[in-house]
Amino acid sequence: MLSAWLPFLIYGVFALAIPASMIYLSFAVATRPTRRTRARVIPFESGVSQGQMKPQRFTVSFYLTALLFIVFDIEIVFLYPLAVQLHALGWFGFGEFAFFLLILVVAYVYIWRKGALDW
Amino acid sequence: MTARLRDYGLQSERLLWPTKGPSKFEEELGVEELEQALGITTLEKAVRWAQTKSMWPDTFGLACCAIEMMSIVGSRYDLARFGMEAFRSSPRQADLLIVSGRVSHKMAAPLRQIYDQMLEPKWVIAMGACASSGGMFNNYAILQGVDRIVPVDIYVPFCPPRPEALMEGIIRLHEAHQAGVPPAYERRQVAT
Amino acid sequence: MNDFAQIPGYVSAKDEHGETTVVVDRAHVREACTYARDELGFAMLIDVVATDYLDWSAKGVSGYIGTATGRDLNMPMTQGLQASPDAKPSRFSVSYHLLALRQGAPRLRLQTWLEDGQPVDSVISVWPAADWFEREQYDLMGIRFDGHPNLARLLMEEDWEGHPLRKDYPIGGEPVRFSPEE
Amino acid sequence: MSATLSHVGRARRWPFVGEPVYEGSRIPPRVPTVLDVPAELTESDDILQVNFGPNHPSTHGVLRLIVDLDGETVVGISAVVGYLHTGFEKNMEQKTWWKGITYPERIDYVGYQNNELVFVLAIEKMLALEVPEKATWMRMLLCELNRIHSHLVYLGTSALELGAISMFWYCFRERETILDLFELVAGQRMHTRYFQAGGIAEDIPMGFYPEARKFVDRMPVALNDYLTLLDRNKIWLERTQGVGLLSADDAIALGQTGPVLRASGVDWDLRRDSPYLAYEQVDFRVPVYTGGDVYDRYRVRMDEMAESTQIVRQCLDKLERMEGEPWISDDRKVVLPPREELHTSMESLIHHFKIVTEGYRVPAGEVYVAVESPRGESGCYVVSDGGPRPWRVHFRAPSFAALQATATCSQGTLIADLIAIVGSLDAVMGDTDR
Repeated sequence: MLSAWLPFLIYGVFALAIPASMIYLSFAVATRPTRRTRARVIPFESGVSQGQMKPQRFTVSFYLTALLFIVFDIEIVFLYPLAVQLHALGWFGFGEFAFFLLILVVAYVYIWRKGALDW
Repeated sequence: MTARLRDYGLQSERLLWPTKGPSKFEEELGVEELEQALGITTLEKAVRWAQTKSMWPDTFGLACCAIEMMSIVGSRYDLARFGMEAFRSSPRQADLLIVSGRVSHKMAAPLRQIYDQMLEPKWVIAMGACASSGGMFNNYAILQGVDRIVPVDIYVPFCPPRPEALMEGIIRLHEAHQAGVPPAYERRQVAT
Repeated sequence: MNDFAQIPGYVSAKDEHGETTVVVDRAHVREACTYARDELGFAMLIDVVATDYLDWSAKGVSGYIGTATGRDLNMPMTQGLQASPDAKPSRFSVSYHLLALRQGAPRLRLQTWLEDGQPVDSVISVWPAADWFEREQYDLMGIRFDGHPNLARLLMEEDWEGHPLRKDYPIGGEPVRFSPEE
Repeated sequence: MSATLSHVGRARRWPFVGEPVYEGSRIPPRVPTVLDVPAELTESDDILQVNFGPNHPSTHGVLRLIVDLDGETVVGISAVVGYLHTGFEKNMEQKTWWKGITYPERIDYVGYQNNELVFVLAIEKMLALEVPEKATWMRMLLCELNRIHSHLVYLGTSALELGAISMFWYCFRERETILDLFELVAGQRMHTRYFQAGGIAEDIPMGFYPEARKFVDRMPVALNDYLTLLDRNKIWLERTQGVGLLSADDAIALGQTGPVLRASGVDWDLRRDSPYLAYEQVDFRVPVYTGGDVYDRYRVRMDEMAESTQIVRQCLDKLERMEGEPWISDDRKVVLPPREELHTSMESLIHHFKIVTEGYRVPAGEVYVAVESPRGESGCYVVSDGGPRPWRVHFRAPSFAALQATATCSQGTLIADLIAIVGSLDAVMGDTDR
């Protein structure tokens, strides 16, 4: 059982080690400022920032675009297992894949014609 | 035994001018202070090497020197050879502030705020006569030298400095940092 | 070229170095500019300049006897005799440089004379370009333009006192040290 | 977008104005340079105020735009300038005429030869000094090279902002050859201080003509490279066409001059309409487009670069036939006598002494001279009291007028288009703040 999972384990170790080392180094090697640290906290507004920006409401069109992105992006998750097992599934798998894409294209054309994409 | 800075690997003078004696800023520093700075671990040296080889400048173009600073990124002078072609626009990601041009009093506050927002270790190059000393504008509007508000590491003369002159300043800065010379704000115990 | 006498508030006109300068009374600046734009066809306001003539002819100036057509070569320079330039009507002069987009690019300079503190009508309604020109002259020279919707400092900082380009405003900067002693 | 390259012929329609870009005027009613947020938007507090501040990569230099954003569209804008105010005019009042010639170059530090030319022409106009022909032609050549140099810097940086990063390296390659020519002639790449009141400071060095010939042959090929890179690039066309509209009447009302005016359909170029130097003896065409948007300003500047190359070629032909002619006027009251003459003649020594210590004197009077700089009409208003120092010097900055059009051009545009508009107005901050 272990041998089946060994590559995954090695991959996981590396996936943990590299970010951890970066985080550690950025603390160990960093030189901390001692004085005048107020400037670090306030946002960078090309030099003329007065202080913390008051919380702003964002218009709904940002939210709409974000949702559309998610809808069309998550389908990749379904394509990974298909890609791995495509030789086993053969033409049946390809048919399923085509049908799945067809639905998405219909959805895409619908929102395109509805005008949700242009700002 | 007064060891020359040259013995610690500062080669720029030797390459360009073999017969030249120790440069001014070796005396200005004195050997004891450097001795103490150099007695450091190799990790520190490795970090210094890494910091030197990827010192990203901040696009702080003010006046005519900014046009010459732009031409350094061009293909003929090519700052990429020193790992510096990524001109960062936000001070959070910049290590080196090249003040290129004349600093007016209205621009002094933003300049100081940008310098404060840069993360350590940070360096300042006063490029051109106007940034170093107010240049030919000795009047009400211009700050007579940017070192009145930020500690400056390297002053580059001329108006505007040729790209080679600015690169000489940059090479000097790299060598000084590699040899262990601390940045200006530590050397002069000024507010960071 | 029609003469400029019909310009409302016309005071005098002079032709020097090939340029016509029409001096206009301070109170009629806006009518003069509207007339210049509509009747005389000066469609573009190129520039608004204020000049400070404080103690203009106080100290004599030894120099060429400048004639209207420029230097007179065979008239020797004044050997030490201080020739003081002709006196000016009052301290400040505001000149409006106008340009007509026509054949030969005719140009005109409408000039008004005013003392310190006297306002001038803003010509923003005639040419929108005057907005920043007038704000700059207010900021640097202290000329108040009535009717300007947003007359504030443009080039200097908001809390800057004094108007730098006036003759009584010191040049500022620092004395230059040529040797490290003092 | 109908393109007309109006010839220098006598038959001319004044001033040719194409079909208007939009009806009426889009200049903000209250203050021409400030776009106010419409009333109904101010209550709904999702207006985000953003500082395109002094240290921003896309504002060429230290311009600060306070932008009110509703989502991505720009609903309010007001420009704050003055971050590079250097007090040129105050400093020049303290300097003699001779020393003052080196200041104007630093005003518009991208089109520096034209600025220096405008101050020198003002001095010569007051002195009624005639300049030898060789100097006039050499000045024209250097100013045209400087126009190409300035348009290359415009093209490199504004294309860089819109994502065409490789344009920067292409344009700066040609720019380096121009700066080599300046260095060959005057010893320094920028701010050459090569013009003197009365002509040019030094004679033209030996190797200049072949080098300039090489550049003039190389430039059309380089221009072709830029066109193939940009002209059919869908992203570039999408980002620039129909963006930042400015109609002819608004451009004239806002005092626009130069490429911004010619892109809005007004056929006006000082080099042809009130010729100075020797522009009437040179054959060139003035590009006029009627689209009034960022794309047409780009096309005006591209055609101007081609025309300037032709002018440089004609200047070279003329100059090569003028070997050995005087390059500076011999009026000893203004121009320094040559060195060897000092050893022999007493008068030259006195003239030399007077000019060097006290500076030459300019007769009393006031003068306004205008020149077609790469950004538009760059003028110089000089008042002299007859003494060795100017009484008042004022420079009319084309970038100062160009920035007044930001409020008019950026109505209802997206924030990404704002970067293209500010780039297309090609405002140099030193010129704006003086």
